[in-house]
This record gives sequence, C-alpha cells and structure tokens, in this order.
Amino acid sequence: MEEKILEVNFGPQHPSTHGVLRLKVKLNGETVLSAEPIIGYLHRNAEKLSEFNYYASNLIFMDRLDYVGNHNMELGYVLAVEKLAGIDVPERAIWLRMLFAELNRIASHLVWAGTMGLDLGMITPFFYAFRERERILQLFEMVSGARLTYNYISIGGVYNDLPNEFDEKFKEFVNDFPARLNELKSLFEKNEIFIQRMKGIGILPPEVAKSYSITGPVLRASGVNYDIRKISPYLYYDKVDFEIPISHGMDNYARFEVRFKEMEQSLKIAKQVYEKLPPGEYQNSLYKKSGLINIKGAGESYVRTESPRGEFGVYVVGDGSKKPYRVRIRSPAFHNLSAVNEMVKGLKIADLIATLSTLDPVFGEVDR
Amino acid sequence: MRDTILFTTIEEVLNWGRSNSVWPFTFGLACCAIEMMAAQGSHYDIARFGSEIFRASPRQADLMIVAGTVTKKMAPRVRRLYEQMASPRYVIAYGSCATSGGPYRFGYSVVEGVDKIIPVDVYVPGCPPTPEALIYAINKLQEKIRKGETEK
Amino acid sequence: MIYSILQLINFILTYIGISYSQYLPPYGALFQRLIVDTIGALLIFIAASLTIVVVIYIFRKWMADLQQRIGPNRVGPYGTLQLIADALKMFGKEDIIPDNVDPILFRFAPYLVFIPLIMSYLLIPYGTIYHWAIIFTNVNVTLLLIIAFSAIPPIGEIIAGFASNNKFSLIGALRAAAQDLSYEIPMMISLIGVIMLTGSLNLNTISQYQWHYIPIAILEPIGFLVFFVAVLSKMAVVPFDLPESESELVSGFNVEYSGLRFGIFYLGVFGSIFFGSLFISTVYLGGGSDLPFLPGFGYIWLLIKAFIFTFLFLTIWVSLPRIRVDKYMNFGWKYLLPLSLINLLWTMVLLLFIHGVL
Amino acid sequence: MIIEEGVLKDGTKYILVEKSTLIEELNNLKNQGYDYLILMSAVDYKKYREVVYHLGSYNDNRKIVLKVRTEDDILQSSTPLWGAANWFEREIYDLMGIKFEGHPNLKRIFLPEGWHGHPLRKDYDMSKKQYVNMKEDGTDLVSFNPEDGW
Repeated sequence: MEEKILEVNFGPQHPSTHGVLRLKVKLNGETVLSAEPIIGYLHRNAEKLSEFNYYASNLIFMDRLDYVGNHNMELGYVLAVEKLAGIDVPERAIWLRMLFAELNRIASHLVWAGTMGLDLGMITPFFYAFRERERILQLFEMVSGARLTYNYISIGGVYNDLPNEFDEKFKEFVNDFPARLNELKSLFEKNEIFIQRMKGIGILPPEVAKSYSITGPVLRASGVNYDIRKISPYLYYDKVDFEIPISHGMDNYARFEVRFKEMEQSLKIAKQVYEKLPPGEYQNSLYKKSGLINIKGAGESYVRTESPRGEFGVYVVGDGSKKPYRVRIRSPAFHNLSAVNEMVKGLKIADLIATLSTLDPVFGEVDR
Repeated sequence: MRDTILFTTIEEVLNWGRSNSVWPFTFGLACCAIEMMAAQGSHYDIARFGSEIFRASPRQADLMIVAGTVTKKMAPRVRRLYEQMASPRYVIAYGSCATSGGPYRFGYSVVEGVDKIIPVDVYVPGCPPTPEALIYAINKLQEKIRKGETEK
Repeated sequence: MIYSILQLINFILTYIGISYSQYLPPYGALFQRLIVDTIGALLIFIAASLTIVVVIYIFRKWMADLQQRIGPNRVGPYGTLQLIADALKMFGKEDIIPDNVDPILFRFAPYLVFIPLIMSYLLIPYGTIYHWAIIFTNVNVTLLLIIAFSAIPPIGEIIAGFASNNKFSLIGALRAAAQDLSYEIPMMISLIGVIMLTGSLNLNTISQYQWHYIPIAILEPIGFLVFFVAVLSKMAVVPFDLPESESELVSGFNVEYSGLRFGIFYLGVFGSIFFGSLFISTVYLGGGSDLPFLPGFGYIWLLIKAFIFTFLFLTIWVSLPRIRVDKYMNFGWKYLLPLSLINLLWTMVLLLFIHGVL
Repeated sequence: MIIEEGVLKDGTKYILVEKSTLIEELNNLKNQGYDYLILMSAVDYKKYREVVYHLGSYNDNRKIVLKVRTEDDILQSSTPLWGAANWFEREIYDLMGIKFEGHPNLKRIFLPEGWHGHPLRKDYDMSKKQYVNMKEDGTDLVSFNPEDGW
C-alpha cells in the first residue's frame, strides 16, 4: 500500500507553537516523518538596529530577545560591554544582579510549566504556575517599575536600590514558594496520562545535542553536566553553593524533571544571595544615569552567561566610538529548536507538540 | 418608519450579546503575548468579562488581539487570518509594536503598526502594556460594540 | 405528565357533563396522541437546551473555581446572563461557508450531531410510571434506541471533518472514527450485563428493578467502571477529546465552522455530557426511583444524581491531559473489552445466586 | 596555516587562519577537544568580511577564537564537523551574504526568499524599503513598490 504522505503546515499561527514558528510536517497518518522548522516570522533585526544606538540604549533590544527571562538577557549584554569598556561594578550591584537573574529563571520556568500543561491538554496547571509568577513579577515591579521589560541591570551596576518593603515581600515569597512548587509538580507528576505521554518520547542523545551545540536544561536532561555558572563562573556564582540537576533520561520527562529541580536550586541561590547582600553603592559613580552616554569601547569581547534556555552570550565589537560596531547575539533557543527534526522522527503528532513544548523556544530570541 | 422600535431593540440586544461575549483569538506574536496570557491568568482573569474562551481557529473567534511586532514576513499571514474571521470581528492593537512598530520601527523588516494591514478598533499603548490595560481596552471595545461603531 | 393533564381535563369536562367527543375530528385518539407528542417533544427540546445552557454555565464557574479565579461575573448577577450573551452573539455571527467545501454535507453535519442527542433525551424515564410520570416513550426497546441515537453523533463529526476540506479537520475526523469504534463495543457488552440482570430492554423496568433490589452499580462494579469510561469517551471529554483536540489540531473537526453552526457543535459537547450523566444514573443507579417520603417526584432524585455525575465529568475535564491516539485505542481494545467480558461472567454468577436460574 | 595569533581583550586566545586551510584548522582544533561550536559570527569591516568561530569544550572552560577573512564572500562550509553550523551558516548567508560551499541547503533563514541585499552589510541601504506579500501557495513575494504588499 503506497504510503499517503500528508504535508501539513503547523503554521505561524498555531495554539501550541509558543509563538510564530512554522513547522512543515510530513505525516503518514498520525506518525511524523519529518518536521522542518521555518523561522523568521519575528525577525525584528535587533542586531542591525543596535549598531545605530549608544551602548546603553541597546538594552531595549536585549530586553525583548528572550521576553520571558529578561534580566538574564540584560545581564549578558551588560557584562560584555563592561568587559569591553573596562568598567568595574560595585559589590552590591553584582549581588543584586545575581538575585534578579535567579528570580527571573524561576519566572521563566513557570511560564514554561504553564504552557507545557496547555499543550498536553491540561488547563489547570497554567493557572497555578501563573499565580506564582505574578508574585515574582510584583517583586520585579517594585524594583524596576515594569512587569516584563525591566531595563533594570544597566552598564556599571543596577538602576536603583531595593525599596524597603521589598524585604518583607521577598521573605514571604521565599517561605511559601517551595510548598507551592511541590503542589504544581504533583499536578504533573501524579498524573498517569502525563507520564505516559512524556516518558520515552523526544529522545535527544548527548552526541546529537553536542553536535547541534545545544545548551541549558535540554542538554542537562541528556546527561551532559554543562552549566556556565559552574564551568566558568561569572558574577559571584563561585561564592554560592548549589548543584546542577542532571538526568540521563534524554526524553521529555527528563527535561521536565531538570527544569523543576532547577527552580528549587535557583530559589536556594536567591536565598543565599539575599543574605550575603552587602550595603554600599549600587551603581558605578562615573556612569550615573546621565553618564551612560559617553561609554566608549574598542576591541571585541564575548561573555557567556546561563540564561533559562541555555548559554546566552553577546559578542560585542567596538571601534572606539560611542556606538558598538557589531553586536552578535548567541541565542540558546535557536539551537535547541534546530534539533527538533532529529527528536521527532517517527513519533505521533501529539508527541511532536509535547517535544516542542519541552524545548521551550521563545521566538524573540530565536529570530532576533 | 423602517427602523421601528422593534428593529432597533433587536440591534441593541444583539450588540449587548456581542459585547458581553467577546471571544479572543490566540494570536500572540511577541512579548505582549506573555502579558496577554498573564491577563488570562487567575490574577487578572479576563474571563470575568466573558472573554474566557480563547479560540484557536480564526473562524470561531471574534476579537483578534495583535500582541507583538508584526514583521514583513508575517504581515500577509495576519491579513489572511483577519479575512478568515467571521464577520462581526474586532481588532485590538495591543502594545506599541502593534500600534506603530514600537522600538523596532526603523528596522528593515518591521511593519510600522498593524493598522497598515487590518482596520483596528482599539489601540493599547505600552511596551508591553500591563494586563489591566488589556482589560481596560476590552471594556472600551465593549462600549464601542454597544454603540455599534465597530467595523463590521 | 401531559397524559395526566389531559385525563384531568377529560375528567372535569365529563364531571360537568359536557361531552366534547363530537367536536373531535374523526380519528380523535390518533390526533390527540399527535398533539401530545409534539407538545412533549417541544417541551423536552426547550428543557434540554435550557439544561445544556445551565451545564455550560456550571462548567465555566466550576472550572474557574478549580483554577482559583472568578468565572464570568460581569454579565447579569453572578454572570448568569453570560450564556445568553454567548447565544445571542452566536445568532448575530456571520456563518462562513468556505467555497471549496462540500456544500450539503458541510451544512448538514452539525444537525447530525445535535438532533440525535436531543431525541435521546426523550427516551430517558424522568419519573415513576404511576403518577405524574414524564415519560414519553414507554416502548420496551428504549435502551436499544438510546444506543442507536448515541451512535449517530460520531458520524456527524466524521462528516464534518471530511466535508470541511482542511488538513487539520481531516485528522480530527479520522480520530473521531477511531474513537467511536474502539469504545462502542465495551459499552454495549457492559449493557448486556445489565439487560441479563434485569431481563428487559425497557429503561423503565431497568430503573424499577433497581428500586426493589440494590442499584446495579453495586452489583456489577466492573461493568459500571467500563461503562463509565466508555460514556466518558463518547462525550469527547478531555482525556478522550481526540476529535476536537484543541492544542494539536487547532480545533479538530470544527476548524472551518463559525457562527451558529459552531454553536451547535459547542452545545453538542455539553449536551452529551449532561445526557451521559442522565444515562448512567438511570441504567446503573436506578434514576427517578420513588423516594419513600416524596411519592411521584422521582425526577428530582434523578436530577440530583445526574448533576453529581456532571460535576464528576467536568472535574475530569479540567484536571487530566489528553491521551495519545494509539495508547487510547489499545487501552480500549486490550483493557476495556476483556474487562467487559469478565463482567459478563460475573453477571452469570449473579444470576445463579439471585434468581437461581440462568 | 595560521597567519596571526594573540590574546583578545577578555583574555581568550585567538588565531587568524588562511581561508583555504579553514576546514583543517577547525578539524584539528576539534580533535584537540574543542568539540563545542559556541558561536559563528560575521563582521563586515567594509574592505573584507571576517567570520569569527568561538569554540569551546563541553567538559571544561577552555575557549578559543578562530578568525578567517574573505573578500569575495565564499568560504568552505563546516557542516560536516558540527550540526549547528547548518543554521549558523544559513543565518550568516542570509544577513551578511557570505556563501558557504558544501552547505546542504543554503537558503535564507530569517528574511523572506526573494529579499534583495543582505541587511547586516555596512553598505546596505536602509532607506529603500521592501514590501512582502504572500502568493497563493504560501511562498513570499518581495518587491520595492508599496502597492504589492506591506
């Protein structure tokens, strides 16, 4: 019986492609023969535009790359520019940056948990995850005034200090988040159908992951112990003790477990950072708010940071003027997505959607 | 005397029905989509206003919330999706990217505002606007529908 | 109920001494019967749509409650008018018929799903037969009729999927076909167990049988479970909502439908939920039985059971993810079918003990 | 054949390599344990285009930068060495215009098919707007006059 190949476009508008991704899928009945991702529907040319702006005003494009883990995006760019222009950052600012980068990792994984539930057909976990995320967003709003695009980590330090009611809200959040996290996890874990749909599906062997230079939770779920915070620690990650969750399952369920354990670790880091927060200046005096314009830098620099989706880095080339000559962004979700075809061959449509949701792509970052 | 009292009241009743059950169309493009999802979450809950059911197919939705930057590659798709929607349809340009191209206005591959592609009923400023802004926009849209001023 | 009203009028008129029989047209009884049945059908149609609207309202409020949010509460007191607003909007919506679509089948499919559902509401005995019973068909094959009527909606879904000439709805239609076949047989085998026990196909005798003895759900737990899962999958509720899987196939077979046609599909889903719970409570829990202290108001007892089951189905809808197609089918063939056969053996044993005869 | 060696501002070693021996250099770097292609970026220095390979390794934090310069925008593709190079090179071709010989399907990755010019070039004229529309079968149609599309 000659196979009847059906070519379906899981088009730029589809309820569970996490944004504007078009998947050209060849189907034989329910089984997927090949799934070729076509991207570029959100190509907002951040790299070209950042060549026309000053160093400091490029933060606006960096914020909107991975619009779920914004602090980490600003952090990557700011560290690269500080290394290029040779700006030193006061003690307190470094600790504050770590605190908000880790809180943002939790918020980003919560968005992933909610949308993954929606893709599998579970409506309720979305609301539990977003309820927790709202509490973190209130902390961010207290400090930077914005809910999603913070512009908080600026070159030379942090934009402003912690308000005094931050302390009580933070303590309250930190105390009851572990219980809420276990509640959310039990919504998934104790569900027989969920385990049946996630275990053994979307296998990504370590060699394929390494060849596609995949990083982040997707790589750690395939058994490779690689986390920039441990391998080449930036900020003060060597002064804080935490473990890197690893799983050798290589499948959707492993990725699910690694991300939930990462949330616990990030909370642990945030607690330790909050205790070690030294008093003092939170921004480099030379580059107070008005001084950000005359930052100059020559040469090139690339700093690697660990964003919620993997290794995020900005390769900045400066020619000594006030505007960068070239800004090149390494986006982890771009590579995680490129391996979809390998992971999905021979699976069903439902597994294609489940695998795509555990890869957790964010298209501001994939398309830049 | 063609528009008798009976006729106008039917129109009003229908408009009342249409305004109170505006079903949005899951059409998140960029960062504003995350804020749209947060508006659907339990903290802001636009289900209170009757727009709880996010229909995925354009045929069944009647409000298209353009949440994010419309790039040139996406523009013809947005146009086609709008045409596929059933007739009393409304559009909210959610966020400054949808209203006027936002921070990416001078890029080479971004359309300056979604009103170049489809007629828009309510514009929401902000990058991204807070979920309260979306709720306010839906209320404004509901008033507009009750007055019958929306594009048919 | 209608009969009793007519008998009442008849009684009063003859009591006063007016005989009206000469005014009746020649075949008076037949004509009278016709009026009664049309009024009854209309009454049930209105009652069914009202209960479906109430079920949708309960669903949205109950789902909101489970998800820690407030459901619709801005339209009318506590959001009660929300569903009327939805219905009105559906009337005013443009009904797009895409051009490369099969015209007749596309238009006809939603009615194929909704009308059998409403007709099967007529067959449920809503009360006792003795007084004030709202029973419309006391034919002794009502169970068979219900199974026949409940087999038609999946065919409507398949036709809708094929007719709308869209790849997603095609896959949705194929899934509807797979779902309908693989769970119909276990359902019927578990019903055979009930028929063997009660000895008749008439829903009335089945439910009366359970007033005198204990409800069959306790007698045949396996059969009850198999039947529960099979009815759950017939309703296309989330763990088994494969034909209309929203997150994978945009919205399954009703992708191309809009306006009132989609509204009919939407009502169909909730109608089948309420009908499923009514069906289970009559067959397995003896619905509408005579309450010792409330003679004649048996249908309230049936409605209580039905709403308990509706809440159960809606909670399942909100909490479970969707099952995969192939796992769903081998669950149907490899687990439900043998279970229902075991249930048959168990009824044989029961028959030996209860009636002492095979 | 290494032309130049040195240390960058952020302390990583970099080597500048002949265009013709690019693949052998990458190969023996990979054998030395640099099995992780961190980043491939192209920088347009007006007279020549420089493609910068950031290489790292998955078991320790060694990092090296390999640069290669090209005037005529043709390079050998490193897809046989890494799977990631496939999308990297497609992006560099799309935005910078450097063609990679031996690449399985060198098509544009971000911009629509018929786009004219390569935007990240310094000499790309931003004022000439291009408009995109969609043909019936879903492929894009790009043109300069505004009536055709958006």
